[in-house]
Amino acid sequence: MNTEKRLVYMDHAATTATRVEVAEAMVPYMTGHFGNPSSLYDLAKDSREAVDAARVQVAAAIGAAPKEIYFTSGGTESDNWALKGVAFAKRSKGNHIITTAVEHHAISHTCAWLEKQGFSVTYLPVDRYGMVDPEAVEAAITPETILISVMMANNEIGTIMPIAEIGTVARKHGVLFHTDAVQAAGHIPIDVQEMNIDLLSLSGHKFHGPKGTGALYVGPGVRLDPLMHGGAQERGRRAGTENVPGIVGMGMALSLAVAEMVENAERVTALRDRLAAGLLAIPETYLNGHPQKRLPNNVNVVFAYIEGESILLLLNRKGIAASTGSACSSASLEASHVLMACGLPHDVVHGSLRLTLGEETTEADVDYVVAAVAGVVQRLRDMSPLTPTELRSK
Amino acid sequence: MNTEKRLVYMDHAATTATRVEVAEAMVPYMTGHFGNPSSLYDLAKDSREAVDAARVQVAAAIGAAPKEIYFTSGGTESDNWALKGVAFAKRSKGNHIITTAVEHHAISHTCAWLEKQGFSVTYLPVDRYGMVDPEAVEAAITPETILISVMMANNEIGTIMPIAEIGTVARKHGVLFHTDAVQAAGHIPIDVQEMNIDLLSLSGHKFHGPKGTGALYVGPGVRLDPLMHGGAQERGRRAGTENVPGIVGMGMALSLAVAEMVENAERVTALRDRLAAGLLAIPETYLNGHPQKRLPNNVNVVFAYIEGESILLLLNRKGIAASTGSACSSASLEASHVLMACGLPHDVVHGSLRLTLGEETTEADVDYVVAAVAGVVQRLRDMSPLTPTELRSK
Amino acid sequence: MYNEKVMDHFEHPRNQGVIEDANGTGEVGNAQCGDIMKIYLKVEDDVITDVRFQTFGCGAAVASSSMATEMIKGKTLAEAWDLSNKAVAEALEGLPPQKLHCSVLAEESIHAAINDYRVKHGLEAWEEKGGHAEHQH
Amino acid sequence: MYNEKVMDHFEHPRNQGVIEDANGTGEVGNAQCGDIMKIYLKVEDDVITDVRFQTFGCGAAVASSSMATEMIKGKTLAEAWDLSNKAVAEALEGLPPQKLHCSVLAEESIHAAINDYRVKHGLEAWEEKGGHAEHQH
Ligand SMILES: Cc1ncc(COP(=O)(O)O)c(C=O)c1O
Ligand SMILES: Cc1ncc(COP(=O)(O)O)c(C=O)c1O
Repeated sequence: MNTEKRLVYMDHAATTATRVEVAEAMVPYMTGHFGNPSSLYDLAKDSREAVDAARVQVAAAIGAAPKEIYFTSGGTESDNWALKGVAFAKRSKGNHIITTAVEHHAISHTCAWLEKQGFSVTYLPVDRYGMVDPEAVEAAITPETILISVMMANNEIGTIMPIAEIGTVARKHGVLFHTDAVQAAGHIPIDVQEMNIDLLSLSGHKFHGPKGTGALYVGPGVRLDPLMHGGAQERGRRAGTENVPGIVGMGMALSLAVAEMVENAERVTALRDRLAAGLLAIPETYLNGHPQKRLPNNVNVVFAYIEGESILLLLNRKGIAASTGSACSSASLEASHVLMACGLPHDVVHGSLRLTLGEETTEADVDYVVAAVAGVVQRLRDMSPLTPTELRSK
Repeated sequence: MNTEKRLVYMDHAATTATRVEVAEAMVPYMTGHFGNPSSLYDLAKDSREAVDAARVQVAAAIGAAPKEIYFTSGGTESDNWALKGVAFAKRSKGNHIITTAVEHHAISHTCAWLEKQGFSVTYLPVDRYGMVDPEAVEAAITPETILISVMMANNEIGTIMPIAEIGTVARKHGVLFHTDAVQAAGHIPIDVQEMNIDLLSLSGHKFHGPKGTGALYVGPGVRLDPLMHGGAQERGRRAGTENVPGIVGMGMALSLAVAEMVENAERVTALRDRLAAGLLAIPETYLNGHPQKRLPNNVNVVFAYIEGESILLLLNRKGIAASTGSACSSASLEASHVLMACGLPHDVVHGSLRLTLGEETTEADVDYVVAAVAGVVQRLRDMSPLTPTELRSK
Repeated sequence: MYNEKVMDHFEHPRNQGVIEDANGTGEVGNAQCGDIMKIYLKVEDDVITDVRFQTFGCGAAVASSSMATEMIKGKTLAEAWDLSNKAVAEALEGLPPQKLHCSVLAEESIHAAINDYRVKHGLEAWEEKGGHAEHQH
Repeated sequence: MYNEKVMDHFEHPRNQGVIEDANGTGEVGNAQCGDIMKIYLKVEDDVITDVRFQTFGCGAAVASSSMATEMIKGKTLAEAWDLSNKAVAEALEGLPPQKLHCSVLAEESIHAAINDYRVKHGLEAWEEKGGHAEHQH
């Protein structure tokens, strides 16, 4: 239990609260305009128009045309659909997929499953900042390559990938390019045209929209098998009765996030840098991810000699909600594959802490968190058999 | 536009309004208890407990254990997961699937896709009432058979399938048995144990729960590949950040529906029979589906000489929301495969009308609809070149 | 789904009914596909003085029949023959793509009725231009 | 995730620290797996008169160290040897399944410390019963 009054939510990369105005906009589509958009009667018209309007909002946020947006149940579905959809549709053309070693599990586990189905997957390495080299992408392309999937921004360390450069490479070789923009949307500018993106995944709850909503952008001429077979919804490409309230909420949340993006990013970047500086003042603390090319709201550090889950538990007592890449906090008991891919040694990888800020984060929050983390780290270092004497208290 | 004041919603099989108390119960999990259930901090605990409670509610509604319930994004996902999940997991054991000719497209189109992947599918015929014969199911089993999928109740004609008998057959032969209970749940009693069901699909918005929610029951010992690969949510079987508000709403709606089921079914059955009798008094009108073994809220009739879409459009003007199996009203321009499978001739299949009642339907609604339909049918018959003279006005 | 113009013609169909002493009739479509149109013409001195229709079909089919009959009333047979399905759809201010075939039916049923008149009157049937490849139902 | 008892021992660990003049110490685990436990024993007349631990690890690891040290304080070496990981987990009123290995570490680190004492004092090291197949980390 949190023994402080204060609650500082610094896990915006995990999920965000639905904006109150978004939730309010959704409710009428639950209880009132509840019609199935595919139906013929007037009640359905409200739903249909609401879905169309949300499609326009989502499309505008990424420089796409409305008809290129397909609503899904989340980032995971969008990722699964993009990969499996293209893989099965292009099977006769080739069986090779290129991705990176730092993708979200929604990509990497899907790739692993596709390998079991006979596809071959290249997991490109990254540098110490978690960055993939566009030249490495190009070098990995073979005549069998049907898809390149590289995330736009990393969910753990915030590193922003060279998406436009990879898009150019993909287009040059006529290979489809998918990007998982779940962490990027609403935080950094996205333009599917300029970046030569063929498929792009979004997840509503990462930008103060509703959970259980997502979208896949599918560019002109891209063929992919459905992941959800059934009714003719979403122009026959994604079956299932439309989640009208969710779609309405997602469209609204994304258009608000994009409208406020520049202003928010500036403010949050300043807080992020203040937070990072405060934490890096703790001895033997290192920044994970790229020092500049990172999401405005992401701080990820590693503290030598201590373990992340204990850090989180003690921070929770101080009302701070955060995240770690420690194996001990993951259901699989595996340490973050992202930090490992960045070359962090096994024996410090467990000591990571991710703090992801939000629009409501204040300078006072940041200072409170820095002080709290410093205390917690010292306390755990005092308890650890690994801590060198000079870092112990007294 | 509806030119009457009155609004009579008779399309409950398409979707239902979310109950007001359900929508109200969901909102706090959007804006307040918004934590990601997988996280460690206190905020996540509320979400986790809410999801657990909903799992208990859903399990109780179908005689399952909570750990056998997996939340999904809807009936379509549950159906796709059950079929593809078992097919890919059991590929080495066999490649044969048995289903019926009257399944929802979420099943039949998934089967068609699996055929493209090398599986072989038997689509069992049905009798004129849309009923499949359990002996035919048994006869179709081969050593290659890995799955039987038969819907519990048909979404168009309301026919209730002999699920317990098919369950017995499946168990006897050691073949997995899936049932699409999307239309049945909350309307007729379900017991996965007694009925020997291994997998069962649910969809939240069919029983006054939220759209974009569903569940798959997976019985003990059933292995299936995930459809959604990614994070370790839902005990590693269904990835994706949990739609906590949706899950809360679905659990609550289903437990309310089941609590009120007996009473509602009795009332609605009486209204259904009154409606059917009223409509069948119109000349050359025939009932589709089984006369007794049908959902309490389903009436489906066919009127000779006229077409369904025009019926719907005119009924809409009278404030009546209904549905048809006419090709003209479907995006694919194909007439209802269900009515065709029941042996309806091509030239009357377009004249079908489905009316599905709800808890709020009144006797006055029924009488209003009967009168309205009679008028509409006459008007369209007067317009049709097919109508015999004796059925024309004047 | 349908615009107001279509709905108006569907709900208040012009020229619906039968001409008992029609001197040209044409019927196209079939019940299996879900739409049949029958056109009755009263032709005097090569001019269509009256026209009626009966239609089995969806909203677009009824509206197309209604609009098409309005458009050929008072026209010469040659003028009526030249009425294209495109013109009917445009006069209706657009039809949903999957419903365009209904306007094709209207054109075809008028052609059938005109040729029925011509053949009955010892004239040669006019030939379809064959440009209806888009007719799919 | 953790019950209150576990959280109490995690937040207020008993016996945390070092015994400068320990006559038995044991360390198990490794940083790669994310947990290391080190036990310091002060043994007098075959009785554990003082015990301390240092732990690098998660909440369950710290709580298990705390509880296990509480449970062996004042006990004879033979009694302490018989402390099973199951007993530690039970005393904590349960650990999440994926965290049971932490209680195994506690048992093993105590065994290591006891054998360190025994070997240093010219006694034979006791043998593990080999029943820790479940230890997976
Ligand atoms: C980069 C990335 N991709 C995909 C996902 C999956 O999104 P969701 O959990 O909404 O399905 C997430 C979030 O968990 C993510 O951060
Ligand atoms: C029998 C049946 N199965 C599956 C579905 C699909 O459910 P959903 O549209 O909620 O995904 C429906 C409803 O459309 C249905 O009636």
